[in-house]
Amino acid sequence: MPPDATVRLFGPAREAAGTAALRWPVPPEGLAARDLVHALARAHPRLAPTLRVSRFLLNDELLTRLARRVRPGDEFAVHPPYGGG
Amino acid sequence: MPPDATVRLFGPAREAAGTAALRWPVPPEGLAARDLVHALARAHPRLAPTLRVSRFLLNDELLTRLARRVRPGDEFAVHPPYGGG
Amino acid sequence: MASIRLSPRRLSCAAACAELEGPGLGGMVVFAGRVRPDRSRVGRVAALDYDVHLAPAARALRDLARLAERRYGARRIVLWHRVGRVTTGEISVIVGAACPHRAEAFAAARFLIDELKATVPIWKAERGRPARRPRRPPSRERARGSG
Amino acid sequence: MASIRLSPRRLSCAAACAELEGPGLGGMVVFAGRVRPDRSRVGRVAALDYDVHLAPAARALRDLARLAERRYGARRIVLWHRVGRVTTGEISVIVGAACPHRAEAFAAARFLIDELKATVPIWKAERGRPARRPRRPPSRERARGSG
Repeated sequence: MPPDATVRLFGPAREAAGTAALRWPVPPEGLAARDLVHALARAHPRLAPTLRVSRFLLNDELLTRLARRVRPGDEFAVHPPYGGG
Repeated sequence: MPPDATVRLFGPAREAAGTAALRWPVPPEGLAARDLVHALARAHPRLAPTLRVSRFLLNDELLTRLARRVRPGDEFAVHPPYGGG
Repeated sequence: MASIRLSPRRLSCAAACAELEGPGLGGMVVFAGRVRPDRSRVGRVAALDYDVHLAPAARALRDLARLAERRYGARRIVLWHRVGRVTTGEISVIVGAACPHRAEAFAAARFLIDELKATVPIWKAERGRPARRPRRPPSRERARGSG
Repeated sequence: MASIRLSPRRLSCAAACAELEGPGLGGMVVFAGRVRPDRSRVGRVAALDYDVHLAPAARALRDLARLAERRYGARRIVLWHRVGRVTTGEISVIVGAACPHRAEAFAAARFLIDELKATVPIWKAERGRPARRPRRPPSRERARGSG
Protein backbone atom coordinates (compact mmCIF):
# COMPACT_ATOMS: atom_id res chain seq x y z
CA MET A 1 0.00 0.00 0.00
CA PRO A 2 1.59 3.36 -0.99
CA PRO A 3 1.88 5.99 1.76
CA ASP A 4 0.04 8.59 -0.36
CA ALA A 5 -3.54 9.14 -1.48
CA THR A 6 -4.21 10.26 -5.03
CA VAL A 7 -6.14 13.50 -5.45
CA ARG A 8 -7.78 13.77 -8.87
CA LEU A 9 -8.75 17.24 -10.04
CA PHE A 10 -11.40 17.66 -12.74
CA GLY A 11 -12.58 20.50 -14.94
CA PRO A 12 -12.03 23.94 -13.40
CA ALA A 13 -10.12 22.36 -10.47
CA ARG A 14 -7.65 20.84 -12.91
CA GLU A 15 -7.32 24.15 -14.76
CA ALA A 16 -6.76 26.06 -11.51
CA ALA A 17 -4.13 23.65 -10.18
CA GLY A 18 -2.49 23.12 -13.56
CA THR A 19 -2.52 19.36 -13.05
CA ALA A 20 -5.01 16.48 -13.24
CA ALA A 21 -3.67 14.60 -10.18
CA LEU A 22 -1.63 15.09 -7.05
CA ARG A 23 -0.09 12.59 -4.70
CA TRP A 24 -0.94 13.58 -1.15
CA PRO A 25 0.67 12.08 1.95
CA VAL A 26 -1.83 10.80 4.50
CA PRO A 27 -1.10 9.00 7.80
CA PRO A 28 -1.82 5.27 7.95
CA GLU A 29 -4.91 5.88 10.09
CA GLY A 30 -6.19 8.30 7.42
CA LEU A 31 -7.17 11.95 7.29
CA ALA A 32 -10.71 13.33 7.45
CA ALA A 33 -11.84 14.42 3.97
CA ARG A 34 -12.60 17.85 5.43
CA ASP A 35 -8.99 18.25 6.60
CA LEU A 36 -7.66 17.10 3.25
CA VAL A 37 -9.77 19.74 1.46
CA HIS A 38 -8.50 22.46 3.80
CA ALA A 39 -4.90 21.34 3.28
CA LEU A 40 -5.39 21.38 -0.50
CA ALA A 41 -6.78 24.92 -0.37
CA ARG A 42 -3.79 26.09 1.69
CA ALA A 43 -1.27 24.45 -0.61
CA HIS A 44 -2.98 25.68 -3.82
CA PRO A 45 -4.64 29.04 -3.12
CA ARG A 46 -5.91 29.31 -6.73
CA LEU A 47 -7.84 26.09 -6.10
CA ALA A 48 -9.63 27.41 -3.00
CA PRO A 49 -12.66 29.08 -4.71
CA THR A 50 -13.32 25.95 -6.76
CA LEU A 51 -13.02 23.67 -3.72
CA ARG A 52 -15.74 25.70 -1.95
CA VAL A 53 -18.31 24.80 -4.68
CA SER A 54 -17.14 21.24 -5.36
CA ARG A 55 -18.35 17.83 -4.35
CA PHE A 56 -15.93 15.03 -3.49
CA LEU A 57 -15.72 11.35 -4.32
CA LEU A 58 -13.77 8.74 -2.38
CA ASN A 59 -12.86 5.75 -4.57
CA ASP A 60 -15.56 6.76 -7.11
CA GLU A 61 -18.33 7.06 -4.49
CA LEU A 62 -19.87 10.43 -3.69
CA LEU A 63 -18.96 11.59 -0.18
CA THR A 64 -22.00 12.76 1.76
CA ARG A 65 -20.07 13.13 5.04
CA LEU A 66 -16.72 14.96 5.03
CA ALA A 67 -15.80 13.20 8.28
CA ARG A 68 -14.99 10.09 6.17
CA ARG A 69 -11.27 9.26 6.32
CA VAL A 70 -9.01 9.21 3.28
CA ARG A 71 -6.37 6.50 3.69
CA PRO A 72 -3.11 5.68 1.86
CA GLY A 73 -3.93 4.25 -1.56
CA ASP A 74 -7.36 5.89 -1.71
CA GLU A 75 -8.45 7.99 -4.67
CA PHE A 76 -10.02 11.30 -3.70
CA ALA A 77 -11.72 13.21 -6.56
CA VAL A 78 -12.68 16.87 -6.73
CA HIS A 79 -15.87 17.52 -8.76
CA PRO A 80 -16.63 21.15 -9.51
CA PRO A 81 -20.19 21.80 -10.79
CA TYR A 82 -20.80 19.72 -13.92
CA GLY A 83 -21.05 21.20 -17.38
CA GLY A 84 -21.07 18.66 -20.18
CA GLY A 85 -22.94 18.84 -23.46
CA MET B 1 -63.28 24.52 -71.13
CA PRO B 2 -65.00 21.26 -70.11
CA PRO B 3 -68.62 21.49 -68.96
CA ASP B 4 -67.83 19.77 -65.64
CA ALA B 5 -65.99 20.71 -62.48
CA THR B 6 -63.70 18.17 -60.83
CA VAL B 7 -64.46 17.26 -57.24
CA ARG B 8 -61.43 15.81 -55.45
CA LEU B 9 -62.09 13.76 -52.34
CA PHE B 10 -59.34 13.23 -49.77
CA GLY B 11 -58.82 10.96 -46.81
CA PRO B 12 -62.06 9.87 -45.13
CA ALA B 13 -64.09 11.56 -47.90
CA ARG B 14 -62.32 9.41 -50.49
CA GLU B 15 -62.86 6.29 -48.38
CA ALA B 16 -66.57 7.10 -47.90
CA ALA B 17 -67.22 7.78 -51.59
CA GLY B 18 -64.98 4.95 -52.80
CA THR B 19 -63.30 7.26 -55.30
CA ALA B 20 -60.66 10.02 -55.29
CA ALA B 21 -62.41 12.25 -57.85
CA LEU B 22 -65.81 12.92 -59.41
CA ARG B 23 -66.74 14.93 -62.47
CA TRP B 24 -69.62 17.19 -61.56
CA PRO B 25 -71.73 19.11 -64.08
CA VAL B 26 -72.01 22.81 -63.36
CA PRO B 27 -73.75 25.49 -65.44
CA PRO B 28 -71.54 27.95 -67.34
CA GLU B 29 -72.35 30.71 -64.85
CA GLY B 30 -71.23 28.39 -62.01
CA LEU B 31 -72.79 26.94 -58.90
CA ALA B 32 -72.36 28.27 -55.35
CA ALA B 33 -69.94 26.06 -53.39
CA ARG B 34 -72.64 25.64 -50.75
CA ASP B 35 -75.07 24.20 -53.33
CA LEU B 36 -72.39 21.90 -54.73
CA VAL B 37 -71.74 20.51 -51.22
CA HIS B 38 -75.46 19.92 -50.67
CA ALA B 39 -75.78 18.17 -54.03
CA LEU B 40 -72.77 15.96 -53.22
CA ALA B 41 -74.31 14.97 -49.88
CA ARG B 42 -77.61 14.05 -51.58
CA ALA B 43 -75.88 12.02 -54.30
CA HIS B 44 -73.52 10.23 -51.86
CA PRO B 45 -75.31 9.86 -48.49
CA ARG B 46 -72.28 8.06 -46.97
CA LEU B 47 -70.25 11.20 -47.68
CA ALA B 48 -72.64 13.52 -45.82
CA PRO B 49 -71.18 13.21 -42.28
CA THR B 50 -67.66 13.87 -43.59
CA LEU B 51 -68.80 16.88 -45.63
CA ARG B 52 -70.24 18.46 -42.48
CA VAL B 53 -66.77 18.55 -40.83
CA SER B 54 -64.74 19.33 -43.95
CA ARG B 55 -63.17 22.45 -45.38
CA PHE B 56 -63.16 23.13 -49.11
CA LEU B 57 -60.60 24.40 -51.59
CA LEU B 58 -61.33 25.95 -54.96
CA ASN B 59 -58.37 25.58 -57.34
CA ASP B 60 -56.04 24.90 -54.37
CA GLU B 61 -57.17 27.95 -52.40
CA LEU B 62 -59.04 27.57 -49.13
CA LEU B 63 -62.64 28.75 -49.43
CA THR B 64 -63.63 31.07 -46.62
CA ARG B 65 -67.02 31.95 -48.18
CA LEU B 66 -69.24 29.15 -49.50
CA ALA B 67 -71.05 31.68 -51.71
CA ARG B 68 -68.06 31.50 -54.11
CA ARG B 69 -69.06 29.98 -57.46
CA VAL B 70 -67.60 26.78 -58.86
CA ARG B 71 -67.36 27.01 -62.65
CA PRO B 72 -66.74 24.47 -65.40
CA GLY B 73 -63.08 23.41 -65.35
CA ASP B 74 -62.63 24.34 -61.71
CA GLU B 75 -61.17 21.92 -59.19
CA PHE B 76 -63.14 21.69 -55.97
CA ALA B 77 -61.41 19.77 -53.13
CA VAL B 78 -62.93 18.28 -49.99
CA HIS B 79 -60.59 18.37 -46.97
CA PRO B 80 -61.74 16.40 -43.93
CA PRO B 81 -59.82 17.17 -40.71
CA TYR B 82 -56.10 16.54 -41.26
CA GLY B 83 -54.24 13.67 -39.72
CA GLY B 84 -50.73 13.17 -41.07
CA GLY B 85 -47.68 11.99 -39.19
CA MET C 1 -33.02 26.88 -45.30
CA ALA C 2 -35.70 24.24 -45.40
CA SER C 3 -35.80 20.80 -46.99
CA ILE C 4 -39.39 19.89 -47.90
CA ARG C 5 -40.25 16.44 -49.22
CA LEU C 6 -43.54 14.71 -50.05
CA SER C 7 -42.70 11.44 -51.72
CA PRO C 8 -43.43 7.71 -51.74
CA ARG C 9 -39.73 6.97 -51.18
CA ARG C 10 -38.35 5.66 -47.90
CA LEU C 11 -37.22 8.24 -45.39
CA SER C 12 -33.79 8.10 -43.76
CA CYS C 13 -33.09 9.63 -40.41
CA ALA C 14 -29.40 9.71 -41.32
CA ALA C 15 -30.16 11.80 -44.41
CA ALA C 16 -32.23 14.17 -42.27
CA CYS C 17 -29.28 14.61 -39.89
CA ALA C 18 -27.05 15.52 -42.83
CA GLU C 19 -29.49 18.28 -43.87
CA LEU C 20 -29.25 19.84 -40.41
CA GLU C 21 -25.49 20.33 -40.24
CA GLY C 22 -24.01 23.77 -39.81
CA PRO C 23 -21.03 24.98 -37.77
CA GLY C 24 -22.85 27.71 -35.82
CA LEU C 25 -25.86 25.56 -35.02
CA GLY C 26 -25.33 24.41 -31.44
CA GLY C 27 -28.44 22.26 -31.18
CA MET C 28 -30.32 20.06 -33.59
CA VAL C 29 -33.36 17.92 -32.90
CA VAL C 30 -34.77 15.28 -35.22
CA PHE C 31 -38.11 13.57 -34.74
CA ALA C 32 -39.04 10.45 -36.72
CA GLY C 33 -42.47 8.84 -36.60
CA ARG C 34 -42.79 5.16 -37.38
CA VAL C 35 -45.89 3.12 -38.29
CA ARG C 36 -46.75 0.89 -35.35
CA PRO C 37 -48.43 -2.54 -35.59
CA ASP C 38 -51.29 -1.46 -33.33
CA ARG C 39 -54.50 -3.36 -32.91
CA SER C 40 -57.43 -1.45 -34.36
CA ARG C 41 -60.76 -2.04 -36.06
CA VAL C 42 -58.88 -3.41 -39.11
CA GLY C 43 -57.20 -6.02 -36.90
CA ARG C 44 -53.43 -5.73 -36.55
CA VAL C 45 -52.31 -2.70 -38.57
CA ALA C 46 -50.08 -3.82 -41.46
CA ALA C 47 -49.69 -0.46 -43.18
CA LEU C 48 -50.96 3.09 -43.33
CA ASP C 49 -52.06 4.67 -46.59
CA TYR C 50 -51.23 8.36 -46.66
CA ASP C 51 -53.42 10.48 -48.91
CA VAL C 52 -51.89 13.89 -49.63
CA HIS C 53 -53.24 16.92 -51.50
CA LEU C 54 -49.84 17.69 -52.94
CA ALA C 55 -49.78 21.36 -53.96
CA PRO C 56 -51.56 22.72 -50.86
CA ALA C 57 -49.55 20.36 -48.63
CA ALA C 58 -46.22 21.53 -50.05
CA ARG C 59 -47.32 25.14 -49.60
CA ALA C 60 -48.41 24.47 -46.01
CA LEU C 61 -45.02 22.87 -45.25
CA ARG C 62 -43.15 25.86 -46.70
CA ASP C 63 -45.28 28.22 -44.59
CA LEU C 64 -44.61 26.08 -41.54
CA ALA C 65 -40.85 26.19 -42.13
CA ARG C 66 -40.88 29.99 -42.44
CA LEU C 67 -42.87 30.25 -39.22
CA ALA C 68 -40.36 28.07 -37.35
CA GLU C 69 -37.48 30.12 -38.72
CA ARG C 70 -39.06 33.33 -37.43
CA ARG C 71 -40.36 31.99 -34.14
CA TYR C 72 -37.43 29.81 -33.02
CA GLY C 73 -34.51 31.12 -35.04
CA ALA C 74 -34.24 27.77 -36.84
CA ARG C 75 -31.60 28.00 -39.59
CA ARG C 76 -32.01 24.51 -41.05
CA ILE C 77 -35.32 22.68 -41.20
CA VAL C 78 -36.40 19.26 -42.43
CA LEU C 79 -40.07 18.51 -43.20
CA TRP C 80 -40.42 15.14 -44.89
CA HIS C 81 -43.55 13.01 -45.20
CA ARG C 82 -44.25 9.80 -47.05
CA VAL C 83 -47.06 9.61 -49.61
CA GLY C 84 -49.02 6.41 -50.28
CA ARG C 85 -48.55 3.08 -48.51
CA VAL C 86 -46.15 2.87 -45.58
CA THR C 87 -45.79 -0.57 -44.04
CA THR C 88 -45.48 -1.24 -40.33
CA GLY C 89 -42.05 -0.44 -38.91
CA GLU C 90 -41.21 2.10 -41.59
CA ILE C 91 -40.79 5.82 -40.99
CA SER C 92 -43.73 7.91 -42.21
CA VAL C 93 -42.54 11.35 -41.17
CA ILE C 94 -39.34 13.16 -40.19
CA VAL C 95 -39.11 16.71 -38.92
CA GLY C 96 -35.96 18.41 -37.73
CA ALA C 97 -34.59 21.78 -36.75
CA ALA C 98 -31.12 23.17 -36.14
CA CYS C 99 -30.81 26.32 -34.05
CA PRO C 100 -28.04 28.15 -32.23
CA HIS C 101 -29.21 26.71 -28.88
CA ARG C 102 -30.85 23.52 -27.69
CA ALA C 103 -34.04 24.87 -26.11
CA GLU C 104 -35.08 26.47 -29.40
CA ALA C 105 -34.21 23.33 -31.35
CA PHE C 106 -36.48 21.22 -29.14
CA ALA C 107 -39.29 23.79 -29.28
CA ALA C 108 -39.00 24.13 -33.06
CA ALA C 109 -39.08 20.37 -33.69
CA ARG C 110 -42.08 19.93 -31.40
CA PHE C 111 -43.84 22.82 -33.12
CA LEU C 112 -43.11 21.38 -36.58
CA ILE C 113 -44.58 17.93 -35.89
CA ASP C 114 -47.61 19.26 -33.97
CA GLU C 115 -48.44 21.81 -36.68
CA LEU C 116 -47.77 19.33 -39.47
CA LYS C 117 -50.38 17.00 -38.02
CA ALA C 118 -52.92 19.77 -37.47
CA THR C 119 -52.52 22.00 -40.52
CA VAL C 120 -51.11 20.07 -43.50
CA PRO C 121 -53.57 18.29 -45.84
CA ILE C 122 -52.43 14.73 -45.20
CA TRP C 123 -54.73 11.88 -44.15
CA LYS C 124 -53.96 8.37 -43.05
CA ALA C 125 -56.06 5.23 -43.33
CA GLU C 126 -55.22 2.00 -41.54
CA ARG C 127 -54.83 -1.18 -43.55
CA GLY C 128 -54.94 -4.48 -41.72
CA ARG C 129 -53.97 -8.01 -42.42
CA PRO C 130 -55.96 -11.02 -41.35
CA ALA C 131 -54.91 -12.33 -37.94
CA ARG C 132 -52.54 -15.27 -38.50
CA ARG C 133 -54.20 -17.37 -35.82
CA PRO C 134 -57.88 -16.57 -35.32
CA ARG C 135 -58.90 -17.03 -31.69
CA ARG C 136 -61.74 -19.48 -32.42
CA PRO C 137 -61.01 -21.28 -35.66
CA PRO C 138 -64.18 -22.91 -37.03
CA SER C 139 -63.83 -26.63 -36.28
CA ARG C 140 -64.83 -29.21 -38.88
CA GLU C 141 -67.65 -30.35 -36.59
CA ARG C 142 -69.03 -26.87 -36.13
CA ALA C 143 -68.72 -26.11 -39.84
CA ARG C 144 -70.65 -29.26 -40.66
CA GLY C 145 -73.26 -28.59 -38.02
CA SER C 146 -74.03 -25.14 -39.38
CA GLY C 147 -73.79 -26.24 -43.06
CA MET D 1 -31.93 -0.97 -24.05
CA ALA D 2 -29.43 1.84 -23.75
CA SER D 3 -26.33 2.65 -25.76
CA ILE D 4 -23.82 4.49 -23.55
CA ARG D 5 -20.62 5.89 -25.00
CA LEU D 6 -17.84 8.07 -23.58
CA SER D 7 -15.09 8.21 -26.15
CA PRO D 8 -12.76 10.56 -28.04
CA ARG D 9 -14.14 9.28 -31.36
CA ARG D 10 -16.38 11.35 -33.60
CA LEU D 11 -20.12 11.03 -33.05
CA SER D 12 -22.51 10.27 -35.89
CA CYS D 13 -26.13 11.28 -35.79
CA ALA D 14 -26.84 8.62 -38.40
CA ALA D 15 -25.41 5.93 -36.13
CA ALA D 16 -27.55 7.21 -33.26
CA CYS D 17 -30.66 6.93 -35.44
CA ALA D 18 -29.78 3.31 -36.20
CA GLU D 19 -29.62 2.53 -32.45
CA LEU D 20 -33.14 3.84 -32.00
CA GLU D 21 -34.94 1.64 -34.51
CA GLY D 22 -37.70 -0.69 -33.41
CA PRO D 23 -40.99 -1.62 -35.08
CA GLY D 24 -43.27 -0.79 -32.14
CA LEU D 25 -41.58 2.52 -31.38
CA GLY D 26 -43.84 5.16 -32.91
CA GLY D 27 -41.71 8.15 -32.01
CA MET D 28 -38.00 8.77 -31.77
CA VAL D 29 -36.21 12.00 -30.97
CA VAL D 30 -32.50 12.63 -31.39
CA PHE D 31 -30.68 15.67 -30.05
CA ALA D 32 -27.16 16.52 -31.18
CA GLY D 33 -25.08 19.32 -29.68
CA ARG D 34 -22.35 20.90 -31.75
CA VAL D 35 -19.41 23.08 -30.65
CA ARG D 36 -20.07 26.64 -31.78
CA PRO D 37 -17.38 29.20 -32.73
CA ASP D 38 -18.63 31.67 -30.13
CA ARG D 39 -16.71 34.69 -29.01
CA SER D 40 -15.60 34.39 -25.40
CA ARG D 41 -12.75 35.39 -23.08
CA VAL D 42 -10.42 33.09 -25.07
CA GLY D 43 -11.25 34.95 -28.30
CA ARG D 44 -13.08 32.97 -30.96
CA VAL D 45 -13.63 29.44 -29.61
CA ALA D 46 -11.69 26.92 -31.70
CA ALA D 47 -12.37 23.83 -29.61
CA LEU D 48 -13.74 22.58 -26.32
CA ASP D 49 -11.74 20.23 -24.11
CA TYR D 50 -14.04 17.80 -22.32
CA ASP D 51 -12.70 16.42 -19.05
CA VAL D 52 -14.60 13.33 -17.90
CA HIS D 53 -14.37 11.27 -14.72
CA LEU D 54 -14.97 8.06 -16.59
CA ALA D 55 -16.24 5.44 -14.14
CA PRO D 56 -18.65 7.73 -12.25
CA ALA D 57 -19.78 9.32 -15.55
CA ALA D 58 -20.58 5.95 -17.13
CA ARG D 59 -22.48 4.95 -13.99
CA ALA D 60 -24.42 8.26 -14.00
CA LEU D 61 -25.36 7.74 -17.67
CA ARG D 62 -26.60 4.20 -16.97
CA ASP D 63 -28.69 5.51 -14.04
CA LEU D 64 -30.06 8.25 -16.28
CA ALA D 65 -31.06 5.74 -18.95
CA ARG D 66 -32.90 3.58 -16.44
CA LEU D 67 -34.73 6.64 -15.10
CA ALA D 68 -35.86 7.63 -18.62
CA GLU D 69 -37.03 4.08 -19.28
CA ARG D 70 -39.17 4.10 -16.14
CA ARG D 71 -40.41 7.67 -16.40
CA TYR D 72 -41.14 7.93 -20.14
CA GLY D 73 -41.42 4.32 -21.26
CA ALA D 74 -38.34 4.77 -23.45
CA ARG D 75 -37.37 1.41 -24.97
CA ARG D 76 -34.21 2.49 -26.79
CA ILE D 77 -31.88 5.17 -25.50
CA VAL D 78 -28.68 6.75 -26.79
CA LEU D 79 -26.34 8.65 -24.45
CA TRP D 80 -23.07 9.49 -26.20
CA HIS D 81 -20.51 12.12 -25.21
CA ARG D 82 -17.10 12.97 -26.58
CA VAL D 83 -14.04 12.94 -24.30
CA GLY D 84 -11.07 15.24 -24.87
CA ARG D 85 -10.73 17.89 -27.58
CA VAL D 86 -13.71 18.59 -29.85
CA THR D 87 -13.11 21.20 -32.51
CA THR D 88 -15.64 23.81 -33.58
CA GLY D 89 -18.42 22.44 -35.78
CA GLU D 90 -18.11 18.89 -34.47
CA ILE D 91 -20.76 17.11 -32.42
CA SER D 92 -19.89 16.83 -28.72
CA VAL D 93 -23.01 15.06 -27.48
CA ILE D 94 -25.93 13.00 -28.81
CA VAL D 95 -28.91 11.85 -26.81
CA GLY D 96 -31.91 10.02 -28.19
CA ALA D 97 -34.99 8.14 -27.11
CA ALA D 98 -37.50 5.91 -28.87
CA CYS D 99 -40.91 5.46 -27.26
CA PRO D 100 -44.31 4.17 -28.34
CA HIS D 101 -45.59 7.75 -28.77
CA ARG D 102 -44.11 11.09 -29.75
CA ALA D 103 -44.86 13.17 -26.64
CA GLU D 104 -42.89 10.76 -24.46
CA ALA D 105 -40.04 10.65 -26.96
CA PHE D 106 -39.69 14.44 -26.87
CA ALA D 107 -39.96 14.55 -23.06
CA ALA D 108 -37.42 11.73 -22.68
CA ALA D 109 -34.85 13.33 -25.00
CA ARG D 110 -35.21 16.68 -23.29
CA PHE D 111 -34.85 15.03 -19.88
CA LEU D 112 -31.74 13.13 -21.00
CA ILE D 113 -29.82 16.18 -22.22
CA ASP D 114 -30.86 18.40 -19.30
CA GLU D 115 -29.93 15.77 -16.73
CA LEU D 116 -26.73 14.86 -18.55
CA LYS D 117 -25.57 18.46 -18.27
CA ALA D 118 -26.56 18.76 -14.62
CA THR D 119 -25.65 15.39 -13.12
CA VAL D 120 -22.89 13.68 -15.11
CA PRO D 121 -19.24 14.43 -14.18
CA ILE D 122 -18.19 16.08 -17.44
CA TRP D 123 -16.58 19.51 -17.68
CA LYS D 124 -15.73 21.64 -20.67
CA ALA D 125 -13.02 24.24 -21.11
CA GLU D 126 -12.90 26.65 -24.04
CA ARG D 127 -9.80 26.80 -26.19
CA GLY D 128 -9.32 29.78 -28.46
CA ARG D 129 -7.20 30.58 -31.44
CA PRO D 130 -5.53 33.91 -32.04
CA ALA D 131 -7.72 36.28 -34.05
CA ARG D 132 -6.59 36.08 -37.69
CA ARG D 133 -6.72 39.85 -38.14
CA PRO D 134 -6.13 41.80 -34.94
CA ARG D 135 -8.21 44.98 -34.91
CA ARG D 136 -5.25 47.34 -34.43
CA PRO D 137 -2.18 45.75 -35.94
CA PRO D 138 0.97 47.52 -34.77
CA SER D 139 2.04 49.68 -37.71
CA ARG D 140 5.71 49.97 -38.66
CA GLU D 141 5.62 53.64 -37.76
CA ARG D 142 4.06 53.04 -34.36
CA ALA D 143 6.41 50.15 -33.68
CA ARG D 144 9.39 52.39 -34.49
CA GLY D 145 7.97 55.24 -32.47
CA SER D 146 7.50 53.08 -29.41
CA GLY D 147 10.82 51.21 -29.89
